[in-house]
Amino acid sequence: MNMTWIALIIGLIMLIMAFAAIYAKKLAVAIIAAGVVSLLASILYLTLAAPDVAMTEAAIGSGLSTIIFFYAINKIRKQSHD
Amino acid sequence: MEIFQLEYITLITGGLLVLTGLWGIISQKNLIRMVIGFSLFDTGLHVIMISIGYIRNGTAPILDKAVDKVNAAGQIVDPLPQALVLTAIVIGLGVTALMLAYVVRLHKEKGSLNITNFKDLKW
Amino acid sequence: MVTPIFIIATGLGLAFALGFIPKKHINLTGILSFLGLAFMTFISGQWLFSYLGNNELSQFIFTAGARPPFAIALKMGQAEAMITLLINVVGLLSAVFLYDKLKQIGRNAFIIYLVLIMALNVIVMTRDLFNLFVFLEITSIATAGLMLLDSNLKTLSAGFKYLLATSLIAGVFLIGTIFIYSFGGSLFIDDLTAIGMAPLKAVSVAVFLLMISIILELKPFPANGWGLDVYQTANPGISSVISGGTATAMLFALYKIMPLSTMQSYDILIWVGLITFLGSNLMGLKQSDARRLLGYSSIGQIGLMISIIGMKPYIQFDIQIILLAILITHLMAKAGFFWLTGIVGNTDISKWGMIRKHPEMLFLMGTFVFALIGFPPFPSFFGKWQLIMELSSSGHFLWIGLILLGSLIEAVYLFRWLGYAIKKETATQSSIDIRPHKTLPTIIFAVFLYGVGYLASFWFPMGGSINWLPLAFIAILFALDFLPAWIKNIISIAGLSYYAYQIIPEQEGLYLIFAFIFLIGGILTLIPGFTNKGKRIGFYPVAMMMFVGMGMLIEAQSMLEFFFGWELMTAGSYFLIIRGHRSMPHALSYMLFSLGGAYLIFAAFGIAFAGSGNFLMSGLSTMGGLGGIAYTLLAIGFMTKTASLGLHIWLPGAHAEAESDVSPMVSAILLKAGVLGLIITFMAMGGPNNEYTTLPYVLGWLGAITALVGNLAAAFQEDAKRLLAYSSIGQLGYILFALAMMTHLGWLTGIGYSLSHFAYKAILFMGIGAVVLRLKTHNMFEMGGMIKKMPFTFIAVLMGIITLAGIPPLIGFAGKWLFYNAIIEKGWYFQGTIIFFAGIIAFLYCFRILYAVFLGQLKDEHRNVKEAPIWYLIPQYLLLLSIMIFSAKPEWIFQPLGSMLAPIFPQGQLVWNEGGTAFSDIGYWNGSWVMYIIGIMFVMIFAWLFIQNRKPKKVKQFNIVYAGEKPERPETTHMAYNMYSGYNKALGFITANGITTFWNWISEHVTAMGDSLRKIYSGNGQTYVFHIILFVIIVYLFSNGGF
Amino acid sequence: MIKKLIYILVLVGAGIIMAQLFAGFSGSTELSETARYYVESGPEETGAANLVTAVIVTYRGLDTLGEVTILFTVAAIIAFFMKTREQRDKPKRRVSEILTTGARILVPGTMLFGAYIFINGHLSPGGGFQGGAIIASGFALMLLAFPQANLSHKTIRWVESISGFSFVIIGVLGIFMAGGFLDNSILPLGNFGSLFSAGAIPIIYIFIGLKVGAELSNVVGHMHEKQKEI
Repeated sequence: MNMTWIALIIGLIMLIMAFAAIYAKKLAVAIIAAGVVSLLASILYLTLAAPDVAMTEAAIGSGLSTIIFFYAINKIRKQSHD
Repeated sequence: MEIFQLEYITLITGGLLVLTGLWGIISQKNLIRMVIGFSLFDTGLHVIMISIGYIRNGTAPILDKAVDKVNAAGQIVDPLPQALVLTAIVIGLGVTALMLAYVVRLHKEKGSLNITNFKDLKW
Repeated sequence: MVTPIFIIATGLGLAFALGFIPKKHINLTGILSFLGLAFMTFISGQWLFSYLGNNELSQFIFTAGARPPFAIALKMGQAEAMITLLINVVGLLSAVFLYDKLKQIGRNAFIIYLVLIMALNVIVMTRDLFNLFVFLEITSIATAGLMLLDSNLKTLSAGFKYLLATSLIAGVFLIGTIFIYSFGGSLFIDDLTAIGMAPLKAVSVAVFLLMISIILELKPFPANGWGLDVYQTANPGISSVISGGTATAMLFALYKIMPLSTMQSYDILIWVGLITFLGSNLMGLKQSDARRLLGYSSIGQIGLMISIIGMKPYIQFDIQIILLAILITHLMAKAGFFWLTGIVGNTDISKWGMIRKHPEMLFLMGTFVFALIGFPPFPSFFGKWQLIMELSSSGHFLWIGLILLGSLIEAVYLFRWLGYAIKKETATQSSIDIRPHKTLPTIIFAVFLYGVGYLASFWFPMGGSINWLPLAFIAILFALDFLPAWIKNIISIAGLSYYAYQIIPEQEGLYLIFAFIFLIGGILTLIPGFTNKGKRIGFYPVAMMMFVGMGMLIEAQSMLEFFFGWELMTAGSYFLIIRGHRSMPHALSYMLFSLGGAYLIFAAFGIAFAGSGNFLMSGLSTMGGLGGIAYTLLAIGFMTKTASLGLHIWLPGAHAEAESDVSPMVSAILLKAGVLGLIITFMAMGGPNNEYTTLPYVLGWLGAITALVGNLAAAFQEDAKRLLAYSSIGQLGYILFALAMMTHLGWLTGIGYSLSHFAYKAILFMGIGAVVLRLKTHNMFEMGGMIKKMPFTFIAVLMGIITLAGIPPLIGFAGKWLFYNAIIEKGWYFQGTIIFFAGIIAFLYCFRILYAVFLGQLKDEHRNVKEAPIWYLIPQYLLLLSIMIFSAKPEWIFQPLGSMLAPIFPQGQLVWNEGGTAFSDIGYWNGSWVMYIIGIMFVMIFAWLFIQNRKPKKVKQFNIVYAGEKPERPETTHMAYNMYSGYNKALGFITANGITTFWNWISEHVTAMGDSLRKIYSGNGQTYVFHIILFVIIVYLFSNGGF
Repeated sequence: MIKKLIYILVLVGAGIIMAQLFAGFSGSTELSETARYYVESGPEETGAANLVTAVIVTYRGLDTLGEVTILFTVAAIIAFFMKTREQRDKPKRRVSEILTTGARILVPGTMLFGAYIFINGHLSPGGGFQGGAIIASGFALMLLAFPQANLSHKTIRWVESISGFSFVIIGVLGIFMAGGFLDNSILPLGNFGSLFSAGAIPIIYIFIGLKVGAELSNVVGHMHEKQKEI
């Protein structure tokens, strides 16, 4: 029962974060919000007895993916300045 | 059947994430936000998949002292969806990275991130 | 045997290993890639070979030492071997085509290319759903990468849309997959089909998602904007891989997962496929970008194949074979076509006239167009044939209609394009890239198409009975096209003579008559060809194609052979017609009417097959319950060739603008193929007293009106050849009318007319053609006085006119006499009056052409005109001789004809006495005596005139007596100009171009519809994503009848 | 506004379809036949304690090969975009001392950690992908700290190629020496639960780890370098 409540709360936060990721004014915020969704997802995976997936999601979904997003917007910013 | 179960909660969360992602893709004009929408869509899919593989009160599919070979079948969750999701996550990263690379190049060509500006091909 | 795993190992291992090779050794990279692709091709080839030889069972290849469903298994059966072979061949050849491009981009390009081809192979072979997902993703990523071979804004935005769409589609597939696993406990397709999942709603939804996502990968209309952009912008080499390789693999994947679903889902495929086929082709109508057009066509064809997969439950014949035939054709023709767009280098289809400078490229293009439309001898012809027959047997006429309609629409834009290439003048500089690595793959596929067509004929019932020898002859003629025209002319005449020698002796009855018209006529009309200097590139093969096609009509035992011959003839005549000056639009409309007609015939054959259960021509007489419809379809179909009113608008232009020696071929001979068809139809209906009385009655009226309108329009023409062309419409109206009477005398008249029309129309077109050749104009008001310069031609034309007009003593009069006898006997007085009136009008144009061309004054600029070339005169006089003989001894022809008809129409025969006098119920007539008497009268009158007019007054050239009227334009001074303006005022309304307007209206509206349809492709990638989601929902709603 | 409404309606439709799918799912309480096989025969057949690893590397090795291929392809494609790269001299960006020092300590540690994860993939959670991703993160960190670091594409490429090629070769060896493509029992299965066990799984996972690490680093590197592009 405990786990279920945790999952419910995490799920709610994930959805809020997902909307934040779509509607955040600043792109950087949006990207971070998307990263948070991934991170929360990895917690969900842990509760679902999937440590391997949780690790992957944390490393890739919220880690690398976010980095790449940031590289991309950095790059775009540079392009618009020129 | 009771809906208030771990796997249902996560399943529905995943489903809503998928829809949110779709919403992001079709409602946002900004290319980067569309890609974010796609990555949400992907995450939602993965959550759904893991939920499907969950066995009530199961443990991780790793055999060790706590879970021995003989009784494992009754204790652990389904390893297959986990394996699939692992693959899918990496694929998702690949696709996202490629999309972003495209976005960067598109921006370079036209100086805009608005998808409505890329309508050179039609009819 | 090399295990198919090595396809993967080679593709991937090589892709990874290419990284070891330093950048500067790019050629080594390239060579290794080719070797890898070739090895992959070899593996699938040898598997296919082993299946073909030994009928082995399909093999599963297990990975990881465990059996499925626990580990991923691949399957290599006959179908898989075939499909992977096709994909690998396209991959290999496209790599050759792309060689310089790949090399320019470097190692990574080769790597991605290898990965793509490997992934397509796995999509075909894998039996595991998730594995399918992984390789779908690889395909879409690799494709998105290869889009960048030509890196510009367009490819970038197309690539992004593609990536977005396919990733989303893959996501849908993934949802379906995981739920299937949840419900079925397995990912192994064969397992899932074997255990059969619970009939739950959720299960069917999961299967639906799998199916719809594969369908989406196949770019169904209208959720396919992203796919079109890719076709349009990708390098042609890549487009050909997408169209040939990717689509093939996806189709196979669809075929593979269909057993998971319910029967209902098959219907979804049918409708999605058919709507795609129609919609896509409609939108192609207004498209001017070559590659996008090919994209539309590709999507359409793939839609057709989707629907065929869906038709599996309704078809008894092995669906794989039908699919394969259509698939191979589409794959090779489309890949070849895409390469061709890379070779030509201009994507505006109206600029493709530049291709003319390279006839061999034109040949390739023609091959691809005809293959795509499904003409013989290409495999799709047989595939479509069997498909229509099967659908007809199971009573699905709506689908048949949609398929044929879609094919016709596809033909519109492809033939318009081909027309541009053959005829349209273009100012653009030629920039055709004929480096061997570009042309070689294209040529290989064109050759393959013919070869596979030959093989494919043996896959289908009755296909084996097709006589391929004449087609081989045509192929040889194509190969010998570099020779001078006269050599080819000799070869052609010799070949045709041999063919005639082979078939004519075997014929009897009416077929003999038509065999004679088609083949002997063919030989005669080839003779004028000796006047041509130079090479006359492309003429002989297509002329032979037409004659051989007509020969096959005669030879045909089965409906398949008949249709084969019919289509071959249509193709050949199209090329003959389009050769003419200014013939582009006429050839197009000729082709469209012919195809439309051919499809009606096709559908009727389908009904006959359904009714009789066999393919023999005799099956036409056992139609079953749909006989009335079938015979109507047949009649309309054949009337497109005889150019009956309403279906005639192609004829005047096509015949008039054709080359001088082509006009007699297409007028005197080709039209008779339609007559033969009508005769076959009427015979199948069951002779004089059949149950279908309405059809002949309506056709009788139609024939009468056609005769009137044709003759009237002929009288108002300024163009000599156009006059003759309209006269053909009128004459064919007589024939239709006569045949429709369904009496002995009627048929005697009709067939007699067919023979005499053949003779005199050949004479007239050759005669007038020779005049046109000499004077370089068609306008009668620019002619005159040719009697002095071309007396021999004049005599021939005069005799031809006399025959035509039915003036005694020549055989035309016999025709008239028979005709009125028949009409009176039948009691069709109203129609008869019209025919009679039409006959009077015929005098008007007969006089006009004789007068305006040969009599009157010689124009100044024509002083040095010579007599027609001897090669024109020889056949004319040969024909004239036969007219004379039969005029003198009509019993020689009418008596045997009568006995041929006796078995069909035993009542109302002519009775002949010893002296050659024919007795009907109403009167009698003796051809020889008529000849003698008229001869004597002629001599007397001529003598009298000669004596009276020994001193005729010569009128000066410009001494025109116009009673104070000032001529506005020079031609108005010519008597022949606007000769029958008075009649025109009185009767011209009959010839008003209402019918042309009607057809124009139809074509405009269809085009406009296509144009407004394609507005959904706004170019916005986001909209396309929305289309995809919407498509899923709408199809879901339809298949479920709600949520 | 109407457009938005249509979009919402369509998403509701999609939601209904998905809900129908979910409705058929009744939380599982026991393993499917396939999963049962993995649990019961997996340890014997593959010798791996981590069943997810056993599935990924062995039973569904072809998927994994495909997945590695995807990353490889993506890296190659992103390299396409780099075709126009020209100069490398850019004004130095100021990087804080803390970051560089931190990175000096963290980067080798991260890399080692990544390696540890993929070497132990058959025993504990984690494996080639996670390890590879961690290595790539380390790499990204390094680029952050030392933007001028001249990452050797050549080295990365060699690592990528060797590991990928070896993966395929090991797979092919499976055909000849064991039950089929990618069968891990070409090497002795060893002592269940120990580091040197599970046949070829650790080797394959090492290659996967190296390859994924190299590919992701390549992607990161390219995305990073693109900043210098203009």
